Amino acid sequence: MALKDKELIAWRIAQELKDGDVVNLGIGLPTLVANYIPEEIQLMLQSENGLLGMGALATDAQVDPDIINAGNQHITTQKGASYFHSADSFAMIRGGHVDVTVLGALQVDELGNIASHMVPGKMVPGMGGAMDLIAGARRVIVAMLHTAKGEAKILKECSLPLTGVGKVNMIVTEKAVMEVTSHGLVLKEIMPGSTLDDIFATTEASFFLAENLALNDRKTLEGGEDGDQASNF
Amino acid sequence: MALKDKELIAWRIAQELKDGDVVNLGIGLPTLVANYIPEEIQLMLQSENGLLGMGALATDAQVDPDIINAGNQHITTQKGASYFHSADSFAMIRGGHVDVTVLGALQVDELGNIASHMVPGKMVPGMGGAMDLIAGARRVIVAMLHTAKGEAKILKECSLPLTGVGKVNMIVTEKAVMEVTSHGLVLKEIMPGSTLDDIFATTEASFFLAENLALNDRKTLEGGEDGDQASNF
Amino acid sequence: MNKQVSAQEAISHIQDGMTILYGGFMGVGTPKILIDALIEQGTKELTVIGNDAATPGAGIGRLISNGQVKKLIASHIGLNPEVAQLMNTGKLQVELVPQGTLVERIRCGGAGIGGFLTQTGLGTEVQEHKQVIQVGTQKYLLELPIRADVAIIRGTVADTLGNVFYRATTKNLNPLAATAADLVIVAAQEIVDPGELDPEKVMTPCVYVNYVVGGES
Amino acid sequence: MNKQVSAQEAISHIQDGMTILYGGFMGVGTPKILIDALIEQGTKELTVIGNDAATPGAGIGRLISNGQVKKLIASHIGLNPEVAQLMNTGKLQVELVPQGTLVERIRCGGAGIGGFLTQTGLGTEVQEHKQVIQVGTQKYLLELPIRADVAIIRGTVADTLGNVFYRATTKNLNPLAATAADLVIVAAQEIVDPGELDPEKVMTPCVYVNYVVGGES
Repeated sequence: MALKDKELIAWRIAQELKDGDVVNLGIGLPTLVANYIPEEIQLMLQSENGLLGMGALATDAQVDPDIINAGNQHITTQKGASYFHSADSFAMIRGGHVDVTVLGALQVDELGNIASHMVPGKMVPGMGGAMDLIAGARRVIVAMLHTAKGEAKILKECSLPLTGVGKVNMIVTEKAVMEVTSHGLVLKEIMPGSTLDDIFATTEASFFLAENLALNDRKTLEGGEDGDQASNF
Repeated sequence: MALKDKELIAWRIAQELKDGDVVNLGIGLPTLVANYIPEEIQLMLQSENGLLGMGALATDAQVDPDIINAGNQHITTQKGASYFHSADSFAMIRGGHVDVTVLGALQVDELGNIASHMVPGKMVPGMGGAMDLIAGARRVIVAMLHTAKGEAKILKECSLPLTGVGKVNMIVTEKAVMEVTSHGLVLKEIMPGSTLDDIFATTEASFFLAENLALNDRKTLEGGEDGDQASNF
Repeated sequence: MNKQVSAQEAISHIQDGMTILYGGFMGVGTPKILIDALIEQGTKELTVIGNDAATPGAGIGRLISNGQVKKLIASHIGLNPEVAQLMNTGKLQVELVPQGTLVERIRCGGAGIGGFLTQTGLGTEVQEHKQVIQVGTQKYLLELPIRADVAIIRGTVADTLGNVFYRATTKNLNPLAATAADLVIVAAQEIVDPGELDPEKVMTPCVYVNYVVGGES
Repeated sequence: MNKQVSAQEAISHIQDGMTILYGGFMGVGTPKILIDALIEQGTKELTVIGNDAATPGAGIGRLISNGQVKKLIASHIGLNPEVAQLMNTGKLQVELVPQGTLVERIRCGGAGIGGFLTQTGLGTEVQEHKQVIQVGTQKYLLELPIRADVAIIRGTVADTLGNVFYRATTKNLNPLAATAADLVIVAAQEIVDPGELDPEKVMTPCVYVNYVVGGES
């Protein structure tokens, strides 16, 4: 069930990507987005350790010890890939040359703030490249489960230390697709299997309903097609 | 006679260079230094347009249109040369990785200030890389004729717009070798053919005499050897 | 994602009054066929930003000679007497910037860096109108990023995706300028299919490039 | 100018209490034989600066496991639970820095740049104790350069002069760290004579390197 939810989130985010986009996928759930990229679009995956044009995970026979992604996985490369050092990699990221970054989060709030890098006293893994990606990518999409152990993660105000201030553009969970606007959060879509009541009950933040609020049909996913509703965005 | 003076200056400066040094030679007179580098030392010449390991000027048969130095001359490269873009080139310069830069000057003064890039209203060629070289090289040696049309160039205070503030370490002219110290200018050597009276008469700046003031013998140059006196420094 | 177009088509996006970053050092590494196309198109009132003014018959010097440039930002104009003359007669604005500062400002423009601290130019006329920032006991000038509407770039080999390799001393400003403009046009001596350019030799990853033009000499 | 020495000789210059920059990303590109030599030598109280803490059995993780490190400055320690434990029990100081800011600070250290302005970390805990500089309407953090006593670098091919090529994703911090230390030691998989390494592939020009060590795996 949890896996199904994550796949749904990954699939929905993949529909946001456009032909020619340069995309950086965070570790964990965001990585799954790569599995659902529509066949008709070509994009370049950037890995902050110094690679543009990341391919699929390497099979045992394909493993090259000198080639990993930022998640420490051995990977292959696309035709047209290039390598660069870390300063050039973050020049690309900070300079706005990455079109979309997809990141996990612990909390997101009404102002587009995101907390993703630590729980003081419990989990302090370090921010890695997340702060730079959030500050520099043209579009920041958060991929996360709607709640954690029953607790809301979409809040009025993040309580954990912030990883980025006012930079989140879109939040995709297994229940909802929300956009962050200058007026606040806007619920754009109700994900298949969820309801408006369910979203109200599990979201601490206030949010508006989009005029053309869409109800995603799980069949769209199962059919592997990009439904009308999803393509409104 | 003028050429002879310049060769003398170039020869004297070449004696300052040490095995393993990375050296940037400015356009014009400083370029001549390359002709007098003692055979027993190996150094790397840096060219700010993106080359470490510059060799001799290219013969007609050797010309490669993609390889020039900062003076727009076609050149050859040494074994072990490398190419890089301008930001990496000036990172090398500004970061203190160039041991010695030899630059021409219009004026130099008692505080180690240098004016080398413009005569307002008359000659405004631009500073090129001179300001960065002066700010960043570990040692700045000025190579210039002692006077210009009879006017002193070693002054109490530069009157032309400054190219660098307090950064000159040594001044070599056809008459004198001076060092810039925290106490002021120190005359270290009288160049062959010159006299202390001559230097006093043609220098506006005050200067001290070094305790071991040396008189360079022109024979040292003609014999092609590094004389005892010159090697005191 | 095939970015190959003709020089004319690429240059057609450049309009009067735009700001152009150009690669090259004394014309070596400046894209000749893009200058040709700009001269043919006759675009005017341009602000051009690059290392130097080359010579009257080379590189950006040709565009200046043809009266298409309103303003030049560069580190050196000493080998182009025509530029000095145009400047002295008020026909060309010239802004001179130390070379290392110029290239680093362009790098900042491409790298999303808001400025950098340098001691180059401290205590000289370069300091005028600039913030002086103190860190510990040291003073520095705050230098700000440079970006442009367009960058015109000369590559030795490019693939059709826009990855570029620059041979020998033709690198100079090219890979930096390619990061710092809204529209980036590369003229290449040789164009190859994706996968044919050694990834280890790519100095400009394709993400930076909008158009690739073949036939550069 | 032959810079080739043994790992032991090169590492003998590293003393207790020194600061070391290390190349590598999750251990990929960290010089194994130099870590071996440091463990053998037993140098203590080190401050190490690099991208991440790798894992307990890899890269810098081995030096930390061996109790030789007093302080770690990195962007990520999440895949090395031992580091979290040492940190929580007060046995290891850890300073976390955003990855892009860390690498740019190291670049500044090597490039003679006094600091740079970034929006990364603005409004977060990263902002603490830092100057906020306003340019126009935008606010930025002023981030300062990082330098170290020593850099330990892993190259794929080096020549005896100290020119280095780094293959694929082993580049990461290596060419940057190589510019920002007083003593730079490169462990290479292959050592060649000057002239045998393609000048177009050199990412670390020899001026930066003090010692070259062969036999890296």
